[in-house]
Formats: sequence, C-alpha cells, structure tokens
Amino acid sequence: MNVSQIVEWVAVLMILFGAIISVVSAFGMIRLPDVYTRSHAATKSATLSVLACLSGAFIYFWSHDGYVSIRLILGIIFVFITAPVAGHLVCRAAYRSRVPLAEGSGEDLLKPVLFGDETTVSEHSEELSIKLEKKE
Amino acid sequence: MIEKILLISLVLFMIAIALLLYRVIVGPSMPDRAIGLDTIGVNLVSSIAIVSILLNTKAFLEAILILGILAFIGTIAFSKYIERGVIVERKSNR
Amino acid sequence: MKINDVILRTVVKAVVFIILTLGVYLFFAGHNAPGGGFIGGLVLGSAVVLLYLTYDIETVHKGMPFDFKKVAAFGVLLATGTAVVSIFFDVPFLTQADRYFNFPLLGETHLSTVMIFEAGVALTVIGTLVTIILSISEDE
Amino acid sequence: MFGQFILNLFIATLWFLLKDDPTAGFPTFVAGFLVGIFILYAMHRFFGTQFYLRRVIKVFKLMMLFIRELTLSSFAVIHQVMTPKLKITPGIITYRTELRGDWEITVLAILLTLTPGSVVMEVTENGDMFYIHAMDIEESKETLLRSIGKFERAIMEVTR
Amino acid sequence: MNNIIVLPLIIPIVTAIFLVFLRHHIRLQRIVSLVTVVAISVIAFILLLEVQANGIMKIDFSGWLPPFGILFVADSFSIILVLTANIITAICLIYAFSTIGERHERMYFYPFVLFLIAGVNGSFLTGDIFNLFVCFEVMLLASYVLVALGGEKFQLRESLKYVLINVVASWMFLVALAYLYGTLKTLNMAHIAVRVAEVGQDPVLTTVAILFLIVFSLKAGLLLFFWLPGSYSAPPTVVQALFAALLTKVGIYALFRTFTLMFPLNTDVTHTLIGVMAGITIVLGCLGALSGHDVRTIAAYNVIIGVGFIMIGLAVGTEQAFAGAIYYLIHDMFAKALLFLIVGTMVYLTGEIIIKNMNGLIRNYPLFGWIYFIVMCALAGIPPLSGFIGKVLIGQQAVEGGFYVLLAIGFGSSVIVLYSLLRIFLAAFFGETSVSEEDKKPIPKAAMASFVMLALCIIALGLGAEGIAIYVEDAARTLANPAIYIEAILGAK
Amino acid sequence: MESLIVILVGILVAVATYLILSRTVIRVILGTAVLSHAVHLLILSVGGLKKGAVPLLSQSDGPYTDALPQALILTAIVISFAVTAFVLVLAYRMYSTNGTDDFSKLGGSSDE
Amino acid sequence: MIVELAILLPFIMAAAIPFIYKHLKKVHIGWLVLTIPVVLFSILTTYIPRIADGQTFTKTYEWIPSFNISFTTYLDGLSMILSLLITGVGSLVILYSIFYLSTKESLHHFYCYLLLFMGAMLGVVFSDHLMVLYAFWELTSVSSFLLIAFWHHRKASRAGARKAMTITVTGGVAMLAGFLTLYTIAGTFSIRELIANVDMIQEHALFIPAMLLVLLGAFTKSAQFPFHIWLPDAMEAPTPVSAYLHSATMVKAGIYLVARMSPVFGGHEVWFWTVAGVGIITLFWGSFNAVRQFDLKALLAYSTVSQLGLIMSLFGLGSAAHALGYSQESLIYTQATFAALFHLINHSTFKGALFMMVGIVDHEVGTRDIRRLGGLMALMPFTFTIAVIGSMSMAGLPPFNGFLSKEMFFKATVDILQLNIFSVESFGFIFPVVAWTASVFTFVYCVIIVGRTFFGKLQPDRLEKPPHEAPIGMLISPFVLVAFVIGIFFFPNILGHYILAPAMQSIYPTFPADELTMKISALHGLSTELLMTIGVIIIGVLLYRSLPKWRAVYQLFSQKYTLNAYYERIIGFSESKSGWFTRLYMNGNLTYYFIYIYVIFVSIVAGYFVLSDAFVWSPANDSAVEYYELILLFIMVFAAVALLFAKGRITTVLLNGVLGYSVAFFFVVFRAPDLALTQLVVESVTTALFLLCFKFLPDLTKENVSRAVKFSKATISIFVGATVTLVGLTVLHYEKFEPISAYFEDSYNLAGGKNIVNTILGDFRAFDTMLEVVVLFIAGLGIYSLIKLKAKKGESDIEN
Ligand code: NA
Ligand code: NA
Repeated sequence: MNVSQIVEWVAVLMILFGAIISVVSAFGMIRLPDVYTRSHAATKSATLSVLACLSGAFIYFWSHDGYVSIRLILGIIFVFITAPVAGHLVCRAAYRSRVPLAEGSGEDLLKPVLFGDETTVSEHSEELSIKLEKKE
Repeated sequence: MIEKILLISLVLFMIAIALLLYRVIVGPSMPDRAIGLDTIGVNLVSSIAIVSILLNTKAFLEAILILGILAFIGTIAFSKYIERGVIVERKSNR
Repeated sequence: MKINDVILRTVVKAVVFIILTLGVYLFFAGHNAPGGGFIGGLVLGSAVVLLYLTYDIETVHKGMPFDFKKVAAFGVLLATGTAVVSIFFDVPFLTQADRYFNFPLLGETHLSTVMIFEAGVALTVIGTLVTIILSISEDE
Repeated sequence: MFGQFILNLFIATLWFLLKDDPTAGFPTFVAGFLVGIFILYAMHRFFGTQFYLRRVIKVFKLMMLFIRELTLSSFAVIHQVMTPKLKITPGIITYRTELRGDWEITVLAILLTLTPGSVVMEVTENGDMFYIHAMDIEESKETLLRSIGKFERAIMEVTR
Repeated sequence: MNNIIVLPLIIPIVTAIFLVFLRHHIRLQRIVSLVTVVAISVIAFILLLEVQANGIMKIDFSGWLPPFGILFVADSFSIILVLTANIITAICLIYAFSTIGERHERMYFYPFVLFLIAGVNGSFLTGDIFNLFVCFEVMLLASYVLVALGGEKFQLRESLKYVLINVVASWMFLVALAYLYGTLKTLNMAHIAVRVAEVGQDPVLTTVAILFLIVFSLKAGLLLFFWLPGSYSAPPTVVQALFAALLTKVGIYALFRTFTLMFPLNTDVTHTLIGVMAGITIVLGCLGALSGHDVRTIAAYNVIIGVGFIMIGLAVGTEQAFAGAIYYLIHDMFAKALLFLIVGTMVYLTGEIIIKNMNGLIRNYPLFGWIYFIVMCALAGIPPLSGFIGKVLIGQQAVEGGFYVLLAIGFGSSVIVLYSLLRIFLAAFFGETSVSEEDKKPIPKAAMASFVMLALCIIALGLGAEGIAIYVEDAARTLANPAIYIEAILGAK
Repeated sequence: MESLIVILVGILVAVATYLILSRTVIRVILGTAVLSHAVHLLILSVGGLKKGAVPLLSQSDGPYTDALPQALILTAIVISFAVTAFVLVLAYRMYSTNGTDDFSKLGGSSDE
Repeated sequence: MIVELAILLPFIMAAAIPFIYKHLKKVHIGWLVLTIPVVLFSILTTYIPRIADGQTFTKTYEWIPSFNISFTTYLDGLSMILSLLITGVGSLVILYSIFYLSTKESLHHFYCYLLLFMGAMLGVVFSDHLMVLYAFWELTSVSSFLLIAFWHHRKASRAGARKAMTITVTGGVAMLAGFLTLYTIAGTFSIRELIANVDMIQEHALFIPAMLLVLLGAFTKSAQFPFHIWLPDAMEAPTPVSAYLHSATMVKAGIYLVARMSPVFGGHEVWFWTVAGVGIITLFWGSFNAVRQFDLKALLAYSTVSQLGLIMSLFGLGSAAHALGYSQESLIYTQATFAALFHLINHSTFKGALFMMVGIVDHEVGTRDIRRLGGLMALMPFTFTIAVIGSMSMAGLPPFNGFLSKEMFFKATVDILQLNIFSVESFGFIFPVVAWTASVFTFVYCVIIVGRTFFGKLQPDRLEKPPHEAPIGMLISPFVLVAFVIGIFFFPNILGHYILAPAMQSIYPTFPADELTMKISALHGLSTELLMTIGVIIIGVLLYRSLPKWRAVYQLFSQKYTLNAYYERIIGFSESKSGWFTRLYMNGNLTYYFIYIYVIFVSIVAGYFVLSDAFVWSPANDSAVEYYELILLFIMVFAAVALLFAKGRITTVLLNGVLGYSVAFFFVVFRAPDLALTQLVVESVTTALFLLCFKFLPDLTKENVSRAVKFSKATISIFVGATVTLVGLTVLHYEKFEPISAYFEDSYNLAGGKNIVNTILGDFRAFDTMLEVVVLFIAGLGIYSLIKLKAKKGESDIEN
C-alpha cells in the first residue's frame, strides 16, 4: 500500500464518516422534539457530514488524479459559511411564525421581547397557526 | 473495496434522505419541512461527490457547488416566506 | 422587535461574489465542460434573486438600475442576431464562425460566435428570471 | 492589506510570463506566487503595514477554531440523538457581545451557531445582543460562556 | 443559400424584440408589425414560386446535414400555409389597430402576435420533429399570453383552462418524442420516414404514431376539442380570429405531415382512427353549433366542424383528397378569421353575446351584414365561394374510397353549419332594430377594411381556385408521394 | 435500471394524473410539474442509461452515453419552466378575479 | 354567346343596381330591371327555330381545369323551355312588381335578389357541367332565401326563409353528393358525356345511391312530398316573388333536373317508382291540403305542390320508355313525358296568373283570407276574369290549356297499365286512381278560389281597405298570362312543334326525333280520360257543395301530426337535445375535460397497443442497479405518493422539490452533468416561484369528493401511468437502429467543443436553443403583461 493509496483510503473513510454522521443527524431530525432542537442537528451534524464528504472527495481527486478542485474547496467554504446562517434564519422564522418550543423547555427570554402580551397572530402564518391549534 | 465503501456511504446518505423526507412530509411545522429540504439538499451534495468519485469524473463538481448555493437560497426563501409571507419585499421595513 | 438581517446580509455580500464568479465561470466553461450560457445565466440570475431575497426591490434597484425586460430582450436580440448575421455572409443560417487564436497569457484560445450566442442566452435567462420574480413581487 | 495581495498576484503573473514556457501551467503560477510571497515579506516594512500573510494565518486559525467547534458540536448533537432518552431542557438565552460591525457580528453568530448546542435566533436592532436557542440551557450556560470569549478574541485578532 | 426559408420565423422574432424597445411608440409599433407580416407574406409568395420552379427547398441550419442538424423545409404545402397564415395575420392586424386599444398595445400586444406568427411559421416549416415541439411552444406561449391578456374574470378563467390542457398536451408530445427517439433514434422527419419504411410500420411504431395522433389532435381540436370553445371566446376579438385561423391549423398540418410522411404505412389502423375521430368531431361540433345561443360559442363549434371536415381528407388519403383538404384548409383559415372578427364586432356593437338579444344589425351596418352573409355561405360550402372546391374534392374522393359514412357526416355538417350561422343571420342581422342611425356605434374604418379584404379573399379563392391549383396540386402530390420529400432532404437513395 | 426508471416514470405519471384530475388549481399545476419530471426521466432512459461515459470529450475517451436526449431534455426543462412560471401567475390572477381556485366551482363558458 | 350573356347579364345588373339606385330616386327602378328579361326573352325566341331543327349550342369556359371543373353552357330544347319561362314569366313578374311594390320599399334589394335569382336560374338550365349546375342551384336557394326574407322585420318571413333555405340546401348537398358519385362512376361532370356513357353507369354499384341522392335534391327543390313543407311558408315573400319563384320557375328546377337526368337514370325501376310514386303522392297530398286552406296564397302554394307532383309523376311514368328502349310499343310512354313538358308550361301560365290575381286582391283589399273575402266579382271584374280563367285551366276544364295537359295526364296514367315490367301489373292501378282523386280535390279548390273570393257576400268591415279594381299596370301581366292560357288551348301544336318536341329529343336522345312529336288535340272522342274528367267535375261539384260537412275530415289530421309539426319538432328536439348533450359534457369543468382526454388517450393508445400484442419486455439489456439507486427510487415513489395526501400547499411544493432534486441526482448518476445543473437551478427557481405566488393563492382545501369519484380518478391515473410504462418498456427493447448521436461524439473536430451536450445545444441544434430562449422571453414578458394589465374597474364583463 503506497502513500497515495493510503491517502485515498483516508479520503474514503472520511466520506464514510460523513455518511454515518449524516444518518445519525437525520435520526436527530426525527427524534428531537421541536424545530429548534432539530435545527441543531441540521446545522451542525449535517454540515459536518457534508464537509467531511467534500473534503474526502477533494483529497481523493487530489491523490488519485492530482487534480486540485477549486470548486470543491469553494463548495466547502460555501457550506461552511451558509449552513449556520440557514439554521439561524429558519429558527428565527419558526419563532416569529410562532412555532412553539418543545414541552419541557426552560426559560424563553425572547418571548416577552418579541411578542409581549399580544395574542394576535400575524396574517401570513395562518397555515402554521392552524397546525398549532391542532396540537394544543 | 473502496468502491464498496463508497456505495455503502451512498446507501447511508440515501437512508438519511429518506428519513429527512419523513420530516418533510410530516412536518409538523413549516420550518421543520424547510430544514428537512435544506438538509436533503446538503446530503445530495455529498452524494454527488461520491458519485463523482465512483464515475471517476469531475463533471459534477459544479453541481455540488450549485446545489450548495441553491440549498442556501432556498432556505432563505422559505424562511422569509414563513416569517413574512413574502419572499421579496418591495421596500424593506428597516 | 424589528428583524435584524445583519447576519444574512453580511454573508450574502460575500456569497454573492462566489455565485457570480461561478456563473461567469460556467458561462465560459460550457464549451468543454458542463455549463454554458444557459446555466451560467441561471446562476447569475440566481445571484440577483438572492440579492432581492436578502434586501428589497428598491435597494437592489438602486444598485442595479436595469430594466430587466430590456436585458432579456437584448439577450434574445444577441442570440438571434448572431444567427441572422450568418445570412449576410451567405452561409447557412446560424452558422457559427470559430477560430483558434493564440493569445499571450491565455494560450491557444477558441473564440467563436457561439460565445456571443451563448451570451445572448445568458442575458435572456437573467433578464427573464428577474423580470418574472420582480413582476410577481411588485404585484399588489 | 488587499493591495499586498494584488501585488503578489502581479508578481506571480510576471513570473509566469517571464518563464515564457509554452507548456506553463498552474504550477508555474504557484511558483511565481511563492516568489511573490518571499519578495513581499522582505519588503513589507516599506508599506508600513503588517505582512498580509500574517493575517491570513490568523484567518486560518479562526477557521480551525470553526472546524473544531463544528466537530465538537456535531458530536454533542449526535450524543443527544443517540442517547435512548432525551434529557435536555432547551430554551432561549441572551448574550451581549462587545463586537461591533457587520462582519464581526456575523462571524460571531456563525461561530456561535456552530458551537455545541446553540443556534443564534435573533440579533437586536443595534446588533449588540444575541438571542440564542440552546439545546440544553444548563450545559450551554457553562460551555457557551466559556467559549464565546475565545471567539471574540479570535475574531478581533483578524479584524482589528 | 436558402436562408430565405428561415425568414418567416426569424423576422417576426427580431421585430418583436425591437418592438419591446418601442413600447410607447404605438404608431410605430403598428406600422412595423404590419410591415413585418406583409413582408413575410411576400417572402412566402416568392418561396412558393421558387418551390414551384426548383422543387422542395431546405436550409440546414449551421450547415449540419440532415439528419444531424435542424433544418427548415419549404414544400408547397408548408409554404401555402405560411402564406395564408401571414396574409390573415396582416389583415387581422389591421383590424386590431382600431379595436385592440392602447392598454393592450402598451402591453406588448404586437410583439406577442409576432411571436405567435413566428411559432406558427416555424411549425409549418420545420423538418425536425423536436424542433416542431419547440416551435409549437413558441406559438403556444404567445397564445397563452394573448388569450389571457386583458385580465377579465371570464377571460382569465378560460385561459387558465386553455393553458393547463395545452401543458398536458405538450407533455404528451414529449412522451411521444421520447418513444420516437427510443425506437427510431432520430429526429429528422425525412429520416424518420426512411427508418419507418426500413422496418415497416410495426405495432410499436404504430403505437408511437397513434400517440402523435393524440397529441396533434389535441392541438388541432380533432375529437379532443374540449378546450376550444371556452378559450376561443375568451380573448379580444382579433385574438379569437387569429386563434381560429391559425392555431388548430398548425395541429392539422402536423397531423398531415405525421401520417403522410412519417407514419404512412399502417393506414388500416391510423387512417381508420383518424376517420372515426373526424366523424365524431363533426357530429359533436354540429351538436354544439346547433345548440349554441352564444354567437361566440356557435362560431367556436364551427371551427371544430371545420377541423373534422379537413381531417376527412386525410382519412381518405388520396392525392386528390389531400388537394381538397388543402383547399379547404386555406378556405377555413380565411373564413374562420372573418367569422370571428365579425362575431366579435357584433358583440362589441350590441354589447350582447346571446343571439336572441341582438336584432336588425343589417339596417345600420349593411355592408357588415352582407359580409357576414358571404362568409356564412362560404362556410356552408356554397359555390362559387372558397369552401366549395375543397368540399367537392374531399367528397368525391370519399365516394371513390368508399367512405360513405364520413361523406354523409361531412356533407351533413355543411347543412348544420349553414343552419347555425343562418340563425345568427336571421336573428341578429335581420329583424327590427331600435337603434337609430344616430345612436349606433360606428364600426371603425380599419375594421371594416379588414372585413372587406377577407371577404374578397374568400370570393377570390372560390372563383379563382384555379389560380392556386398548381400549388395545391404540387403540395398534394408531395403529400401523396413522400419519396419526393425524402429525396429532397436526404438525397436520392 | 432503464426498466426501473420507466416504471418509476409510470408511477410519477399516475400520481401527476391524479393531481391533474383534482379540482384545485395548485394541485393541477403541481401535477404538471411532476409530469415534466417524469417525461425528462423517460427521455433519458430511452436513450440508454449508464451505457457510456459522461459526454465530455475532455473527461474520457468514450464510448459516451447518448448526448442527444440530454440536449433535448435541457430544452424541455427550460420550456417547462417557462410554462410553469406563466401558469402560476395566471393561476393567481385567475384566483384574484374569480375568487375561487376550484374548477368545479369556476363554471364554464357554455352559454346560459 | 347568347347563353353566356343570358347568365351574365342579370348578375351584372344585380351588381349595378345598388349603385344605380342611389342616383335614380324618381323612377321606379323596376323599369330598368325589366329590360333585362325582355331583351333576353326576345333574343331567346330567335333561337327557337334552330332549336326546333335539332341544333344545340354549347361552349366551354375553364373555371378550375386542374380539377375538371369548367363552365360549359348548353342550349337545347329542354333548356330552351325553361329559359323561356324564366325570362318570359320573369318579364311579366317584374312588370307586375313595378305596380305592386311602392318606391318606399327597399327596391334595390328586391331587384338585386330577383336578378340574382334570374341569373342563377338561367345558369341552372344552361349548365352542362354538374358542378356549375350545382353552383347555380345553390344560388337559387340563396336568392330565394333573400326574397322570402325580404320583409325581414316579420318573424314569419324570417322563419319561412330559414325553412326554405335549410330544406333546399340540404337537398342540394345530397344532390352534390350524387353528382360526385356520378363523377366517381363515369369520371366526368358533363351531363352530355354522362348520357353518352349510360350503359357503363347503370352497371355500377353506386348507380342507385347516386340516383337517390340526385333525386333528393330535385325533390326538395320541387317541393315534393314530404319536403314540400317549405313552400307554403315561403309565401311570406312578396307576391311577385311567389308568382315567379315559387310557382313558375325555381320549383321547376327540380323537375328540370329530373327531366335532364332521366336519360341517365331513367331506365331503372327505382327511378320509375320513386319519381312517379313521389310525384303521385305529392299530387294527392297537395290537392287534398289545398282544400283546407283559408289563406289564398297558402291554397295556391299547396296547389303548386300538387301540380308539381303531377308533373313529376309524369316524368316518372315517361321513364318507362327509357327502360324499354326505342320501339313502337315504348313510344306510348314517351307521351307521359310530353304531357309533363306541356303541363310544365301550362302550369306556369295559369299559376302565374293566379298568383298575380291573389296579389291584386291582397294589395287592394288588404287580406287574403277567404273567410273575410267574398263578393268581389262586381267590384273587381278584371281580376275576377283572371281568376276564373286561371282556376278553370287549373281544374282541367276547356277551353283552357290545363284541360289539354290534364287529359294527357289521365291518359298517361291509364296507358301505364299496359306496362309489364317494374311490377306495374300489380301496383300500377294506383296511378289512375290517385290521379283522379287528386283531380277531384283540385277541382274543389279551384272552385273555392273563385267562389269564396268573388261570389258570396261582400264583408267590407272585415277588409282592410275599400275594395276596387287594380290599376291597369298590375293587370297587364296576368292578362298576358291568361291570354296564353287560352291561346295554347287553341294552338297547342305550335308549342308542341317548336318547343316541346326539341325538349323531347333532349330527354330521349336515342329515340328518332320525328317519332317523339305528338299531336295535341282537344277532342279525341269519348276516351277514358274524358270520362275521368267528367267524373271529376261531377264529384267535384258535389264535394264542394258538401265541403262544410266533410271539412271535419281535416280534423283527423291534428295540427300536432302534420309534417310541418314534425319538422318543427325535429328542429326543436335536435336543438334542445343537442344543447342538453353538449352541455352535458362541455360543462366548463376542466377536470372533466382532463378525464375525457385521458380516457381517450388510454383507450386509443393502450387499446391499440394491447390489441396489436406489441408489448415486449426484456430487462436483459438494462444497466445494473445499485442499492442506493433503489433507495432513491423508493424515496421518489414515496414523495410522489405523499404528494397525493399532502394537506398544506407548502408541503406539496416541498415534495415536488424533493422529486426535482432526486431527478437531478439521477441525472448525475446517469452521466448528465449539464442536465443536473440545469435541473437543480430550475427546480429551485420553480419552488421559489411557487412561494412567490402563494402570497396570492389560497391554501389547499380538502376535496370533498365521493369515494367512487376518487376511485375512478385513481383508476384513470393508474391506467395512464401503466400505458406510459408499458409502451416505454417496449420501446426500451426496440433496438433496430443506431442513434444518430454517434455523429455528435466528434463534436470537437466538427464544432470545436468538448462538451457534447453543450455543443449540440450551441451548434448542432442551436436553432432549438434560440427558440427556447424566445420561449423563455415570451413567458417573462407575458408574465409582466399579465400582471400589469388588469381589467379596468367598472368595465363591464360581457359575460356577467
Ligand atoms: Na333577435
Ligand atoms: Na420542472
């Protein structure tokens, strides 16, 4: 087994690692109790998984074909930057559209700031509020 | 062997996507579905990377980047829709 | 509490350049690698759309004061124009002229009217995409 | 700072052209770039600014931090997911930052979001306070507050 | 170089785009669009003469020889249709000048019409089946816009239906293309014909052919016409007229090409099917026309009847029958355009759509009324107007081929056509009117001019049928002997 | 694989057809979107799947997979996008004037 | 040249009239119009000797030579009779109309139509070419329509016109089909050539259909039973029109056609029985119904129907000679034809006069209802004279021409009994019996005309105007006609020699000319026919006397069951039922339209596919399947099915997105990088568009449809899917050809691109790409326009 083979193996194992993380985080998406906690799974584990995978691919191509893929690097950077932002945006949107925190949640410092005592539901979130009513 | 592992990884990613699909279908809230789709997109990114290795081609590396971009744009769009009902505003309220 | 989009906007400022670069790259790469005017245009259009998503119509319009309908029209004109030009050279309609040029720096480069054609395609795509999205968004 | 980078690119290009090698490709250019780095390092005091690569190194450090955080946080989530019974108390907490300016706030927010068990949900209008959703409030209050200081410093090293 | 063949497609596209830049110069828009369409008519006429002199012409785009590239083919059939379509469009444009209104004109009405005509011309000219799909889409997209432009409640409703059905039809087209490529692995129509002939038209290929039959029938309104009455009564009058004159005809054209050139070898199945569909179409169209109370609906069902009648020509499948069908096709395009223009004008003048509520129009608008009378007679196939010769040729060949039921239905339909249109004439034009000479809404001069022009065309086509006989015969000959076409495209074997 | 894809196409078509047969505009439009997915896959599979290399001369020496269907699909994708966009807008304009998106309540053009 | 002139002149004048009329306000334009028929008649008469010598005149002008359609005129004895009637009666009618129609009427229309009609009618009789004949034939229908509807503000006029047009055009279309069938048989449209090829034609299988179709045309035009119903309603036309078209000329066109075509069809049993049978029934039915009428014009209309039936039946009887061929025995049957031609002329004279008489009455007293008329003899003596002469001639009394032809008619019905072919031995008796019975009724209504109008008590209070004699101008024409009525009686053989004999030659071209002339004499002993006539008079008088008693017979024919009622009911029924049926399936609901389309799609495509046993499936050539692909397939199926049950619109859009992304991934797996890229972007943009539009669209509602509906929709869907799949699988197996795309693999050398797909799009098939860009642009611009152009508020939506 020469060096390049070893490197390839490393790459492939990274990919496998990414795959496993991905499945686990997908499980997280199923298991975790509310959208906020699920977004943790998405923004962190899924991002790690894709980073591992892309890095693996990058390394593989580098080693196998001597090909330095700028596109992969860009992809990695891109995912790295955007995944947390996406998580942030979805969570904010969820909260602002009044998706409730899971039962058994602790303190919520945002609620009084954002909604105060008002009880009206904004117009556009009708389909969400319907669902909420069902749940409650 | 390497190919096998890659194939296994692909299968794992597909399983992950299937699980996420469940989230997309079941919800229960819109943000749940949005995250689900976003994550499916991200998993597809990985899958494309693996297929590229399997097919030994660099033809799909753009697709990886683009998919990443689109997943991001899509998530922004969804969250804006969920949050404000519109995804493009005429004039920001800021 | 008003929404503070600072994170989104800041990131988009960075990201949009990546997308634009990719779009241009895809546009030029099309002849030999995946890409081409169409995808290039779509990606560039997506970048513009991303700006609209992140900011708002007025703000973006200040930065890019184009009438995107006209951009699209210009694109179609370019695409059909290269085709029409062939008529005047007494070659079959749509015949693409191409030659290899040896540029310093770039080496042997393949330049062709296909490029203009594809540029037309790309402009149309950008223009149309943005026109559609703006038209809908501006509707009351 | 950016000027130095452009200069470096210029040197690399020059190198590339001077080689006058019809088969010249990317490696030649990289070589030129390395030459440029050397020249610039030698000359940087004349510009009156820091050597730009130093900042690049700091950025690199910051990225490493990111990746470390990301890995840690992933495992934390995975851990949560894998434990048979969920024992968490999610909630929303606040953090007031000393960072200013869009870029600093953004980077911190990204970092915070990548940190174990926390997602930034809102930034106040003047940008000085984060509302953070924590996977587990108790745990987050310890780890988060411990690491935020580290982040802020790392960021400030790059920007200031 | 035969680049002239592409002009009927490219000129309207280019001018349409220029008109986008001239959005607010309405007068200029009018002139440019009219000049464009007239120019294309002239070009088409030149082409017709050329084809007559030199045989079928083609232009291989970018110089890629068939079957690899896309090409336009000018044979008499396609050029006749291009010519007819453009003359009608020119006349309709004249009508539009005085009636469509500035709101539409500022909303790119003329560019859309030009796009429509470009798509129509392209569909007639193309020699590549996938390109036919694309040309269809150009035409359809433009038609979608034109049918919906105006924003009326009723209009939007009907146009949505129109669009959705056409989307499904386009999907079926793609499915058919997929099968076609999957089996024959080629897209050039002539090459398809060669390959079909090579293996004989086995059941798989016939299935593909039938799928095309369904697809084009949807466009032509052959049996699958459900979308037609609604969507043809929704848009502004001039658009209705253009639709009635052009859109279904493109489908008919495609059906002729498909079953004379590409899949002509299993007529037992395909032509029988076409015949049955044509028969049912006519019967249903007649029922609709007979029952209509709304002028526009009656006119729309007359379109359906016309489609069925032309398709008898294809079902009969002889050279003479093709000639008849072509004659009838040309006639139908002119007559339907005029009918719809008149019907639309009637609605405008009276503010009513139900026949019973209209009265005595002929007193205030005598010329208008008589032109209606002429078009009515023409549509009923009364000689010596335009519908006659086509009817005779198709009918005679139907007898000769033993298609007695089709003949009976086809000829019976002309009675129903007459009856339904006569009802309009008697109720709306004849009778008393309470509107005095002073109170009447005037018919714009340009509109009147367009009626007169179309009516003259109808008369001229009937009396001067011989004038175009050589072209029609040539077109029919090519349809009946696909080898001529194939040889012109792919060279002699 | 080809057979499986064709079967998948059939399933997609069935689903799309069912959607198209429903009464609400959005479902119908979605149905047409699914139809276009299906037909794109169909076109690709009749050209043969995985039967050659990626059709890039710079990437391998062939044999290449059939590139023509790919080109056709590309065209088809763009056209179906254009149409879908138009239909969507038309649908909402229709809704805003007619006040319902239910075809069974919209009524028709038949007179009286 | 005269013939072409005869046809053209009326048309030219018709076209000129509207222009002349504008500048000719003071003079009645009828005077100008009158010159046309007078001139034509005069010129035509100069041809009579030559025609009598057996000459014919023909000339051909090309119309559509490519399809053998030419304008061939033909002047022979038969067309001479008709053309003389058309121009002669035409002159008289126009003269009459000058006094009948005041200048307040829209005379330019009237004369324009009338001239159109005249030209068309001349065209019919002078045409040798069947297509041209048909063209003029339809033109007579059209001009007749216009004339009937001349007073179109009256509802009855419009209804009558519509009925006439519908029925005659229907017949015309059938006739056209018949002509086309003849062409198919003989390959010619020329009547003379057809006659020349009779033997060949008669053997053809389509001979009978062609005959019946042609007859249908003739019968409808000549108002034969049961198509006669349009004629009474056509009496809504101004009386000159009735006199001209609906008694003297147009209705004779059908008769002319039968005469003209009898050399072609005449030898056949079907022809004999159809023509003679329909004629005799019409004769009876017309006379029987004429008696019940109260409106003088309606009475004359039914009488016309009846007389036309008489002539028709004579032509039928005369065709027996064709069957037998020339021999001394067969000559007797030609006399029926001779009688027919004779009566054709006679009828025009007395019926024209009678119509003008009725017109005068109507004009002067304002009513035509015999219940309000009576006692006008003294006040309108000239009119009375006309009425008496006309009626007596019609009743078949001497010394008027009707007597002669009526006698000949009786003789023909009796003579036919000698015929021993066509089963005449068994059924021939009906001819004399019905003929005699009908003549009795004819006698009765003739008496009614005179008796109820001019005798009896005057009822001035029931009349619109105080009765007085008509102006002299109005009386000229009827007097000329009654002069003929009498003149012909006394000098019938002039007519016989110069006019009838040449026409007989045309009808019996194979018979020696001199054998066909028949000496007409008023007195030929106490023959059967004279006895029949005497019987008619006796029984007729009795019946007239007892009319009030047996009038109740007509009550048996309830208004509900008249042919007219059936006609109305059929029309009403078909209008309402077709409406019901059309609205049943064209209900405006898009869903139904889709159902029809899919059902037709499946039944035709799958139907043929299954029946032709085309299905083949062998997965042997398929490429390998990986597990992950299977999972992705499963995911897609799952997402697709979930799409059906998804409740929120966002969910559905997301699921569609999942499908789209999955497709993109398949594009990756299937080596289609450009596709994958495009699909990804397009899918995302599409999803974004959905979201954009959701702002304006309602959320999904649950569709409350029954389980049965759901089931049938599901069934259709499954069938559609299965059809696509089954054909698709078969197509996969179809490997008879190499794809043309191998050519494109040389893209670098050919077009300088290494991306084959892109090179196809940018070069090989750049044209598609160019148009696709146009499509996109149209969509974009269209969306813009659609959104910006909204219906103005307050603008009326026509439908609502
Ligand atoms: Na009326
Ligand atoms: Na799509």
